Amino acid sequence: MKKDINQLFIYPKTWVSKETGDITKSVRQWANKEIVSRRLEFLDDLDTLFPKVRASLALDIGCQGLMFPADLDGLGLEVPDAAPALIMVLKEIGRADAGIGFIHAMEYALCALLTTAGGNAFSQLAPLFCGDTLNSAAMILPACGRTGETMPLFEGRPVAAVVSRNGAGFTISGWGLRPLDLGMDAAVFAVVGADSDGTPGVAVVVADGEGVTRGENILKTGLEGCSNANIDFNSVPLESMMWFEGEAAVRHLYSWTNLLLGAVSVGAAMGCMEVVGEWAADRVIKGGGLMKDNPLCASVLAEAYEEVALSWTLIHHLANALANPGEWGDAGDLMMFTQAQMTGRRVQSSALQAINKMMELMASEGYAREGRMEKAWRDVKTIQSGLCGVGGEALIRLDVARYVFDSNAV
Amino acid sequence: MKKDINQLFIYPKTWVSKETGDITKSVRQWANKEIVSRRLEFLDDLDTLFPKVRASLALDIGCQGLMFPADLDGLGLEVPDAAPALIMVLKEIGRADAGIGFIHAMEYALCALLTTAGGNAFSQLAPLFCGDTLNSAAMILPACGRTGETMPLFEGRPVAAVVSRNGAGFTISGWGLRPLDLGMDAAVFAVVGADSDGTPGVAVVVADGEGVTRGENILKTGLEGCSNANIDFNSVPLESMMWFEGEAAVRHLYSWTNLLLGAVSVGAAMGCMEVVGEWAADRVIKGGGLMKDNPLCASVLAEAYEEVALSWTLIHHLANALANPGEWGDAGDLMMFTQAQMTGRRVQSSALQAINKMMELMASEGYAREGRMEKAWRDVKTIQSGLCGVGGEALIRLDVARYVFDSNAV
Amino acid sequence: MISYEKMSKPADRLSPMEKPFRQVIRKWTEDDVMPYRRQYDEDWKDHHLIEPAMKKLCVDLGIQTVLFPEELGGMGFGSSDYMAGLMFAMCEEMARGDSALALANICSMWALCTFLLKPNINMRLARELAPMFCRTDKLCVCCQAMTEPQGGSDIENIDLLHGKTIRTTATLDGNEWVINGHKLWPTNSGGIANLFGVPCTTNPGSDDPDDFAYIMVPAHLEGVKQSGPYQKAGMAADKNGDIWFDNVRVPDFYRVQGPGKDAEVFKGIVTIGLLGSVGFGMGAMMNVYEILYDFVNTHTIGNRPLKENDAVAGVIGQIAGDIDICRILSYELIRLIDSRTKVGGKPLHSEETIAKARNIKAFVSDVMVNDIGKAMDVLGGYGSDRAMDVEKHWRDVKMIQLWLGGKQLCQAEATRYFFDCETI
Amino acid sequence: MISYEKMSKPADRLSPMEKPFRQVIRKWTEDDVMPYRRQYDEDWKDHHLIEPAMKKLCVDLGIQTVLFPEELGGMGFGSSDYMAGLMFAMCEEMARGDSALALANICSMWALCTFLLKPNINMRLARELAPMFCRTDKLCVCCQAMTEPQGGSDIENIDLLHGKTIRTTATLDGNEWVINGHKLWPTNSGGIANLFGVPCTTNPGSDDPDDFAYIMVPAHLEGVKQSGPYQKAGMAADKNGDIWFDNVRVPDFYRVQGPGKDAEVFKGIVTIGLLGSVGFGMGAMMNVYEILYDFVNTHTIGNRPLKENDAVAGVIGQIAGDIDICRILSYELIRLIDSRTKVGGKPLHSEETIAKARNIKAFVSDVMVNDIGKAMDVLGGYGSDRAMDVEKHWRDVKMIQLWLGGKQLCQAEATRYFFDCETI
Repeated sequence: MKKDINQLFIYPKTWVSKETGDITKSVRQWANKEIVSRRLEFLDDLDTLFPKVRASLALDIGCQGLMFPADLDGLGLEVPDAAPALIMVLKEIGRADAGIGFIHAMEYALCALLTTAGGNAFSQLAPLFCGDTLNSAAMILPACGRTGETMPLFEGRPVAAVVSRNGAGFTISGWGLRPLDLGMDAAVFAVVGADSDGTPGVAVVVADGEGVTRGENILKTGLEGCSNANIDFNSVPLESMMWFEGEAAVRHLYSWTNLLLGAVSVGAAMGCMEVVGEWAADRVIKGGGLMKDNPLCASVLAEAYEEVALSWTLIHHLANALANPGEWGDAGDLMMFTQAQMTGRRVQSSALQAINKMMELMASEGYAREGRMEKAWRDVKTIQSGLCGVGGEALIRLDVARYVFDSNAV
Repeated sequence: MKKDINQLFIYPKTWVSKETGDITKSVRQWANKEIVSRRLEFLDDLDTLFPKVRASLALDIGCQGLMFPADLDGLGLEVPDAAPALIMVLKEIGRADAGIGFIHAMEYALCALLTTAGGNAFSQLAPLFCGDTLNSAAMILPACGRTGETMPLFEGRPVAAVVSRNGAGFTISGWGLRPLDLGMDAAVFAVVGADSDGTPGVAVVVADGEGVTRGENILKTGLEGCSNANIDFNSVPLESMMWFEGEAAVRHLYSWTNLLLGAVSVGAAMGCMEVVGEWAADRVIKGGGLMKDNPLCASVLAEAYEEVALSWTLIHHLANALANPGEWGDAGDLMMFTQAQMTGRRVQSSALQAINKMMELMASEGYAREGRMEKAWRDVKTIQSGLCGVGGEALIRLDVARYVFDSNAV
Repeated sequence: MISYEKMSKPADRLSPMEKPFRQVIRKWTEDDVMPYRRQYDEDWKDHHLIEPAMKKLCVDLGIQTVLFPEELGGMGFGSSDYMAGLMFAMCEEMARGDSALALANICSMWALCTFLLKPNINMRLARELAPMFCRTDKLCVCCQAMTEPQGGSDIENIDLLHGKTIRTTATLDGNEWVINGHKLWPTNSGGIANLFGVPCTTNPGSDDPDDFAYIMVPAHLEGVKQSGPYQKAGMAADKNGDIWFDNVRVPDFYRVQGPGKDAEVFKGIVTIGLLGSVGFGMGAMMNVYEILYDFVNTHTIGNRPLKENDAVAGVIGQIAGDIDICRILSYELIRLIDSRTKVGGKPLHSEETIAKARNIKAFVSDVMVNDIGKAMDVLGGYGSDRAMDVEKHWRDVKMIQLWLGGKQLCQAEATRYFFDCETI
Repeated sequence: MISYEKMSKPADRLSPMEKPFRQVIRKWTEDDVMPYRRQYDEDWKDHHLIEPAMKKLCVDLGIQTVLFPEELGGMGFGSSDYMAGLMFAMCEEMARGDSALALANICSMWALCTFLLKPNINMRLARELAPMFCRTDKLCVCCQAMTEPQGGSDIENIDLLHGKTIRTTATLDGNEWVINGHKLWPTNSGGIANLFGVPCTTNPGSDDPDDFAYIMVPAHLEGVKQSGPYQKAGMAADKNGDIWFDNVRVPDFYRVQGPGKDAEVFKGIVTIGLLGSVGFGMGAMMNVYEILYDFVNTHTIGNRPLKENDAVAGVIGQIAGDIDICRILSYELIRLIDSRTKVGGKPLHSEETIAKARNIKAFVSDVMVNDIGKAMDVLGGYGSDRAMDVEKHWRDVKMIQLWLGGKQLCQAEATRYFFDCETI
């Protein structure tokens, strides 16, 4: 493409600080150097290159530990203020590789939750994320039950992990729990569980101790480089500060996850746009004339761009709202949860839709590894369907209807 | 609905000034008092009530002449800064009646153009808009040619009006020109024409003189209260300052029109949301249980809300970009024209989609006048299809592709 | 080739009568409807223009007799193997001109389907009511008075609710039924009906199908009251209003089939209503396609005909393609209905037939609403101009999408069948 | 009832052989494909698992012979009135297990359609090539080598470009054709083909249909070179690679029909390719429906089965309803093809047949991509789990949507027919 992709998507420039600009720039340089400029090489040798490339982002630039306080050797980005910065960073990572983007989004969503508990929680996890080894966090959200069972619910969604009081702390138990991804890799789990009253909350479980069992490697659609597995927790002890009690904590986790994964998927779609832009400027069709100059193909390109551009706007908008809890509420409030669920669903769906359209223009190249597009398609689908949760988009609609129309539908 | 509709759609509160809040509030009071609280009465006696209700908004509150300088007896809102204020006002009007909203949007888009020419242009038109009579402006955009003709083009769209130099000024000619609406009513026309080189620009024609002929009243889908007619200009003289030369002027007109009509249609959709919200909270279905509590109906409500909410976000975002031309460019620049076309299309289409969904829930009541929804549906469709221009949404896609992908497709 | 003849018409499913029959209706549409239809919107209350067109079709061309057996002066469609195909052809041809007028004409036959379609022909009732329709020079308008104020589409949702919510009652008093209740919104109400078909209950609150009754009620009887018509977004030729039955007495054999069977034929005529809906939508789409064909051939963008711009071509090609797909689905729906008494066929009230008919109707409805909307867009500022005749179809087909329980009920009935749901 | 038997199957259009034939294929799918399919993704390069399944079907069950005349040891489908119906049934049943494997099997017959389908059966060539397929215990894989590096889907767009952009050449030298050129991406390339069908030109740059040639080229000949397979997002059982023809010589009668006629049969097999595409998509959708049926019956949200939540029910009902609509359209496409030699039928290469087939294929493609995506969503985090067998179909059907010129060419061909375009 002739135009710089960074000049094609508008957003309120006042929302992006100088510091954000700087870190965004260094992530973009990493992306261009390590992946975008040699994407085929990256894809052909993913097993080797993924951890290597990831390390240079996470450890050298410091994107792992980005949100840990500076005195714990993190980069000290604090939420909610840093929301606009986080989406810029994740967009850049997602543009390079949605798998690496996903890993960071999981960590940042966990950190956003830790913020609500104050400094001690960060101290506990800093050795994992602010050292010189790669580590990741996984998230276990409510999923589904089996016919006949009765389970505690979060907004209609069955919660399978059980948290019980145990002296000054708690224990958590649950079997066959399915993380969004990273179940095999993660050092820490953010787990939606329910207490003995059936009230949901979020438990942050460090996976180094006894009682945590990982199942077999799960083969899946996308997010290569991340390995997933079912998790069993067998009365794993949990310090008091690591149990974030109440539905607001769960909503908080969902709100930030929607924001952060939204930025990753939009970034992935932007990466595809560069690929298809090149293709359309080079490919001759209908016996003469470039693809980009054919009105039908051009209008498909425009449709794809529109989905990406509008998604990016929505993500900025949500980031700004989360960054200013005084305006419409905090990430744990029902209003912001509703907005985040709605925006998150829309953005994932639009990003996927955009990539689908771009693939149509690439034809078989859209489908072949060498076309440099199909991985983003699989990655975004994996993120999108996982984020829906069992029941699919319908459940998110019901979240919205309950808040906006005072519906009692579950 | 239990919740206040004004608390359900988030936007950055810092974008809305105290003054904007005040005028928005008085428009909302007008809307509630004159239309929303007695909508059936308004609909049943539209011919009588439309001009009356319109006058209380336009003349008593001063929404006619809103953008004229204070020293000409206007309220002095200046663009581009006032963009966020204009959308708040038009949303409130649109919520009450999209026809009245349309009339004001047409005037404001004209005023935005006049701003680029400085004060004298306003002086000329102030007697029409800042006095105590109702007046309106119509807009004639490029449409289509007949097979075999060759015509000047604006971004591929045939321009039928011809502007010729005549001494110090110009004359404009054109036959059978079709305004978006208001052809029968308008005191002033903003007409896209082409000069002798075929370069498009915008002529502002005061329709009081010789050479302006209005055709028969055109029966149409919506926007009752506005009367349309084809227009002939037979060498109508045009002062120099009323010819806005060059494509940038045309783009400027499109950009603002997209913004302003977008706010009207979003407002109309919000009005429908209140209606369907009431309906769903009252209607018993499936032999028991309220419609709002049925998950399928609730998810349709949520879909409708989502379309409206995201549209409102997009309109705010566009308003902010237009209000800050230093960030991404001015309304006449290609970048902003592209964004405005894209956003305008999306917002109209989403607003219509939302109303369509809401009608589905209302069943026959959605279709009957007494259901208080079908007028907004017809109004928004009239605005939406008119704004597409001949060729439909495909042409707007091509605008986008030309800018973003350097496509040469027309 | 006339453009709309390009649409699919599966040769293996056409009655030999279909072509000549279509031609008769087509002539009426082109001569008696199209030249006047732009004025219908203003004629919604009085039907000065609409009633003569209806009379010409129903009486002069004899269309009000089609379902009655030949021996009673009818055309015998009720026992034809091609009933659905011919009814569909009629709906489509008429709706090409005006779907509301098509609706008024067809709905006049709708209630009659409860006792004039094989295998459920009730000859005694046919003989009783035939003189109103056959061998007469008077227009006879019939109205299926289904919906009730409180229930919305509950009454169509008979598989789930079994008529439990119906409030219109029928009480047997000697050899007469006494009817009481309030119905609203049916086509051909608003003051013009001569005969009503009335779904009601012999035991309010019961969900026993035996308690569901379907009774024919002549409009001139004492205790029948009709309101004037409502104003709507379109469909001016279709009058809708309220009907009140206040101790109206009819002979006992005016109940069309009897306990149990009434509920079945009622479910069955919902299927017929879905066929009609699809036919009206098809007619509207065919006409939109013709108009669009002409417009994109004669108007330009970028100084080339609209149809030669690849991007516009993509949109109009999709519209035409969608119409063709709906045409194909229509003939499958016809097959479902016309095979009802054949080996392998299912009765009109079978769960499978209803689910599939619902599904096709919902699909066609969504397509027509979307695609006619897109066709308006291709016409830009001319799209909303009544003189182009596209926007009227856009207004009309929305009504088709909404009636008979709308999209949500269609989805529910399809889901119930395909996933064996119990509470949906 | 097995859930997928609920989908429409128009009784009036079924061959008496269809049911037993489906049963044979179904058994193969359930025994030889479904238990192994989760491992296919890793088998993309070697086909350790895939080739034995292919061999069992093609050789042991004799499927590689189906098109050949019975006197040559084939099953004679090429001259059957139900060819399309049976081919479709085969595609669907196989693709229920794995659409790539279905593709590999079916594509092996695709090129043969240029000379084995009535009314264009070339007996001399049939006799010549039959021994590779019939009365043998060897798997014979055939490959239609269509696409060229520069042109993308231009070659399928033969109505607009008339083969003008084809660069693979055939030069007659005595009684032999000498073939030179480079093809890429076809199914059954990547090293496994025994025989190629090669569209080429006898006069590069010409748009005279007489200069278009379709020539069968055995893979073992000197000058034929195949690359290894590409890696793709799915469809592992389908190998795609490059093929180079470097002065390859074949007897002159390996040209399937001759000048003019070659272009016609080539256009005709595009129609067959569209039928196959629809069949693969249908098979994938049928399987997704089965899996979804089970999932929503056994899993809960809000402590009720998913299927009993009205909002989820709306989504899954729409998915099932869409599948039923695609099934109906499939049988119309079958009718179009199987009536090609009947009164009122059109040849496979007619503008109408191609446009309508394109339209149906484009529609079904969009539905399958969207709806299988939605089915994944209903499974939430389990949707992307290979063990659920839904995501593989999601990956596979995208490919079906993209091939044969993708959606844009489908739209263009439909528009050209419906609006009589000249440059589209």
